[in-house]
Amino acid sequence: MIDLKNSVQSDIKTQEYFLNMGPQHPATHGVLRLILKLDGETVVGIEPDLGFIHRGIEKMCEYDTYRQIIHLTDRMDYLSSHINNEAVALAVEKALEVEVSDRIKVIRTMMDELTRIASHLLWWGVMGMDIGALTTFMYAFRDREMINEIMEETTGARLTMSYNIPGGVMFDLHPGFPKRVKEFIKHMRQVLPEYDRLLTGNIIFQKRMKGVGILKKEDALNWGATGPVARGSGLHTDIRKRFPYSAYDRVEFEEAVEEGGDNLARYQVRMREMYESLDILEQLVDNIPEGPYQMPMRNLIKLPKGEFYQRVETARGELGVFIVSDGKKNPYRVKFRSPGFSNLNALLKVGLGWKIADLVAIMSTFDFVIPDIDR
Amino acid sequence: MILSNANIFSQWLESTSGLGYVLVLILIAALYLGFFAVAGLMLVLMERRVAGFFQLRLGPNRVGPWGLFQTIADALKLVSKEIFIPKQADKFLYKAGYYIVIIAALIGIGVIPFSRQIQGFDINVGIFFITAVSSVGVLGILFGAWGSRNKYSLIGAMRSGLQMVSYELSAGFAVVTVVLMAGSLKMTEIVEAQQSTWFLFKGHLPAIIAFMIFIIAGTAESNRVPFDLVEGESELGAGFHTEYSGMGFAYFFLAEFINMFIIAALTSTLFLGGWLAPFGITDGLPAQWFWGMFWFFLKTGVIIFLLMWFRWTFPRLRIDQLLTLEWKYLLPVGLVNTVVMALFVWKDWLIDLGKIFGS
Amino acid sequence: MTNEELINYISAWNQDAEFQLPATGENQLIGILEDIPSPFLNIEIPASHLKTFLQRLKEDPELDFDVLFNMAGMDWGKTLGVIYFLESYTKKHAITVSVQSEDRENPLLPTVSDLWFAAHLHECEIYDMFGIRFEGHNGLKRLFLTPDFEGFPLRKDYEDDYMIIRK
Amino acid sequence: MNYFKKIAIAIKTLLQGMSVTGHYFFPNILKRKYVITRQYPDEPPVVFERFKGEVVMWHNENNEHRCTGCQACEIACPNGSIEIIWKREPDPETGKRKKMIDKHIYHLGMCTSCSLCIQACPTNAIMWSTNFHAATYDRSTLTKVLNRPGSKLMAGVEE
Repeated sequence: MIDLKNSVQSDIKTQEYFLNMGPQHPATHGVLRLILKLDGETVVGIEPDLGFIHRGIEKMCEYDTYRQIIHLTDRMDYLSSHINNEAVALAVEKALEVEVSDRIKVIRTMMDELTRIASHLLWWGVMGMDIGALTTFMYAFRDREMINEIMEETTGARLTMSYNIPGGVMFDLHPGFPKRVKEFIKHMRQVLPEYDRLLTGNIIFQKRMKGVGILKKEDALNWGATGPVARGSGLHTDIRKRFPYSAYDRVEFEEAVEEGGDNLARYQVRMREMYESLDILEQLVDNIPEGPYQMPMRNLIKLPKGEFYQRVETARGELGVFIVSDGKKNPYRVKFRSPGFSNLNALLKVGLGWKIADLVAIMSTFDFVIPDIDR
Repeated sequence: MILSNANIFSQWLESTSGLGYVLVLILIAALYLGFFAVAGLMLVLMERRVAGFFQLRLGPNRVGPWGLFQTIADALKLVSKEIFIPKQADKFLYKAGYYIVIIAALIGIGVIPFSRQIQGFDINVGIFFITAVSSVGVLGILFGAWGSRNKYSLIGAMRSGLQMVSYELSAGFAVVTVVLMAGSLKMTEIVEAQQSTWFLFKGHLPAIIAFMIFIIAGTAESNRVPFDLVEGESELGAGFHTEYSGMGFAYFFLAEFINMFIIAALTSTLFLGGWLAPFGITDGLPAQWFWGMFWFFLKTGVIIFLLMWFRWTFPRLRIDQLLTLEWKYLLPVGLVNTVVMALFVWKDWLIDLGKIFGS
Repeated sequence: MTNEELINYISAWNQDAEFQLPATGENQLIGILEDIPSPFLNIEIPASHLKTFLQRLKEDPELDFDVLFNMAGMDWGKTLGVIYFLESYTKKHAITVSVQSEDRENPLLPTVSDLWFAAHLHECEIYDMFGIRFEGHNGLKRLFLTPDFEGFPLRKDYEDDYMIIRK
Repeated sequence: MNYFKKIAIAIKTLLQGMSVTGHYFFPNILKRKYVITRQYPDEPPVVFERFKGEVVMWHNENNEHRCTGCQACEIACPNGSIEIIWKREPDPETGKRKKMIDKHIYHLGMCTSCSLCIQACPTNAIMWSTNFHAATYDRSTLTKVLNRPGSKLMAGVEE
């Protein structure tokens, strides 16, 4: 039998070429630049070029006091800014061995979950846009707006809230907070099935997602993936379960884990996480304990000599704050282990062998926020 | 036949001779050009408003009443913009690109009968002519993309080529299904054959399948979501027209919308009875040319709205899925469907309301 | 494993041939740093034995450190260093391994990106910010900064009069 | 048969998606029922009382403020957006020369709205205003002097 495929291919001379994806590209969601090596439309090499919005936050932290670090972390992963704030606040509290009141813990947890839903909503909208369904974006933003208003009412800002301070939160909850949250939960429970009908069930969407961008379990461990990306590969990496912080030890929720490892699994993990977050909110909204919203703390915080590490689960994965203190008012070294940076690492391998359109979808399910990568 | 004499353009032409004949030709051409611009702009506006309502927005509503002049303002802005050509571009191909696209779209409009009296030219291979001309447009896309020396453009154009070659087939088979019923390729005769029953209902099952295939293939041919891989803004930036600015871009944009109009107009002509009123409800009224156009544009508008509905709901296919859909689903179904239709026509299993109600 | 078990398990390796020191010097290569308060068990190892040690940490079935979840470059004043944060997904224990380079002028460490691919970008970042080169790294480059950027910003002696404002 | 089943499922899911968008479209085009657009200049935006617009200094009707010039806010600010220029002038009542603010300069362009200055202020002299019209054609207008000209310290704040 004639080997048709090879006989044809040997006659055609093909050449690999490079394509600059970004920094100005709609699918890179900011200023991520990937230099793609393409064979036709198939990606055979990915080389990242970062630093377009690198602000040197880690260096800036070395010149700031511990209170002043927090507002910088807002600007890392701006979609989970509250969780980033909390990571630093928790690290400082742990170092000083301050136990915060239950009220603070519950407030932080609720804000975390609202932030997580907001982030996942934005991701859902943009994910739809990345694969061509433009309407999802507006629907997601309609619902995200409700969270933004809850945030604005209590913290005074919609995105970069700087709500946490070491030893508590900046302001007390607004009296209208529980009511708005209840309204939001009710609304979300109505629209989430609608999202499924609009996008998840769609045959084109299923075809685009299923079996695309497979990240195997052991690879996810080795390549440094965390968060929904790792959970989509069947790993139980949720920091909220593994090392509970704030009020996560007193709420019941299920860790969303899918075994598929493909785009659809990562998508399902995030969709399920939204339901779980709603559950957590529902458990907490009715019993916010009374208590102080700020613990007494010295104005100028000095950490004892040593190394401190705090892990939290942001909407994109594990955020680690590593503080080395030499006993002065400024940290000696701060390292942020940002989820996006490690997930990008995994993308470099996952993206190989798929078409450009698939790479866009894979990047979408990895959910990058570029300031988080660049820091 | 009497029908050809009904065309007011040909009546006008016959009444003149010599230089006047040429002048009238130019006038008719100018009329079509004007229609082209207005229809294009209004379609863009419609798209934006419809998209707005789908997306819980209002769409443009500030310029003029209900935002009617928004796209005109946009067009004025685009005219006043600088046209810059990339340094490395092949200037001839770069410019030829949009002319070819727009001319192909314009010629296509020429044979579409807006009403019994209004049609640019009624040739006896009308439907065949449109199918032929509309595939010339892809040449413009290829020229423009190759000429602008951009890898994104080139990828887009190559996808466009693939898409066009594949979906022409399905569209062709859907057209053949209708032609079997009509027994003619002439546009006016196709419409007149639907006098008693529209082909969508006359051919019942095979006609409905043909209708669906034609809509899908038509969406693909006009490069709209879910088949907008040519532009694929989240993948390729703007695809084949990445490097175009000002009016160059506007031509591509307008041509895209005119192509959509042509697809919708063809659908309404082939399946929904073109200018014919449903059950002849406006047949006795004066100004038949107006009522013809009214019904025609109403039907076309509904189809256009359907296409917009697709666009604002569905995600985009991938290139290999696009080809799978065509070669594994649409084409076999279309082929079988044509044979079935031939059988139906031969055995006369069609539904003819005229015969049933015995008029 | 708990931290005590880890200490006992790992310090036993000091007796092994690969970690035995030449006659002079300190008594053992694998140092357990217990004086610095840290959430993890902190281990110090000289750069010459880093690769062997980490490989053993990863491949030992009892330890099974299969996740490198963080890497932090450090400027210790006289020397530059890297801290590896290791974790075992199955055994649920974590550890940090710190290593110091010989000098500031030409710091060179072996790469671990072949053991954990997670280190790939982290090592690029550390090279970018601290100037520590990693031997055997596939594609080491200035990740955030331009290739012709002078200096390594996260070093303590980096000076930039325009960008750094001291309060 | 599987072939046709696949087609049927595909069409069903597509129609499902269209029903969702259609469900929003038709009420929208008739009654603007689900339209969420706020037509900004015509409809005023919802401004929450805690909205962090810009830092202002509170003045009472006698043009008195509560700022003692202790510079706590200046130290607390992470970006140096607050500068306090102070002077020593004789107190009109006691005649002693004492420290008071000359200018409380605030750079809105550098402010990250972190609220640390307001937390740090011992006398609650500065606070957030809900002004969101921060856009300007000239960057220099973002540098503001918070204490009004001729204002002085309110009596009894320093105790």
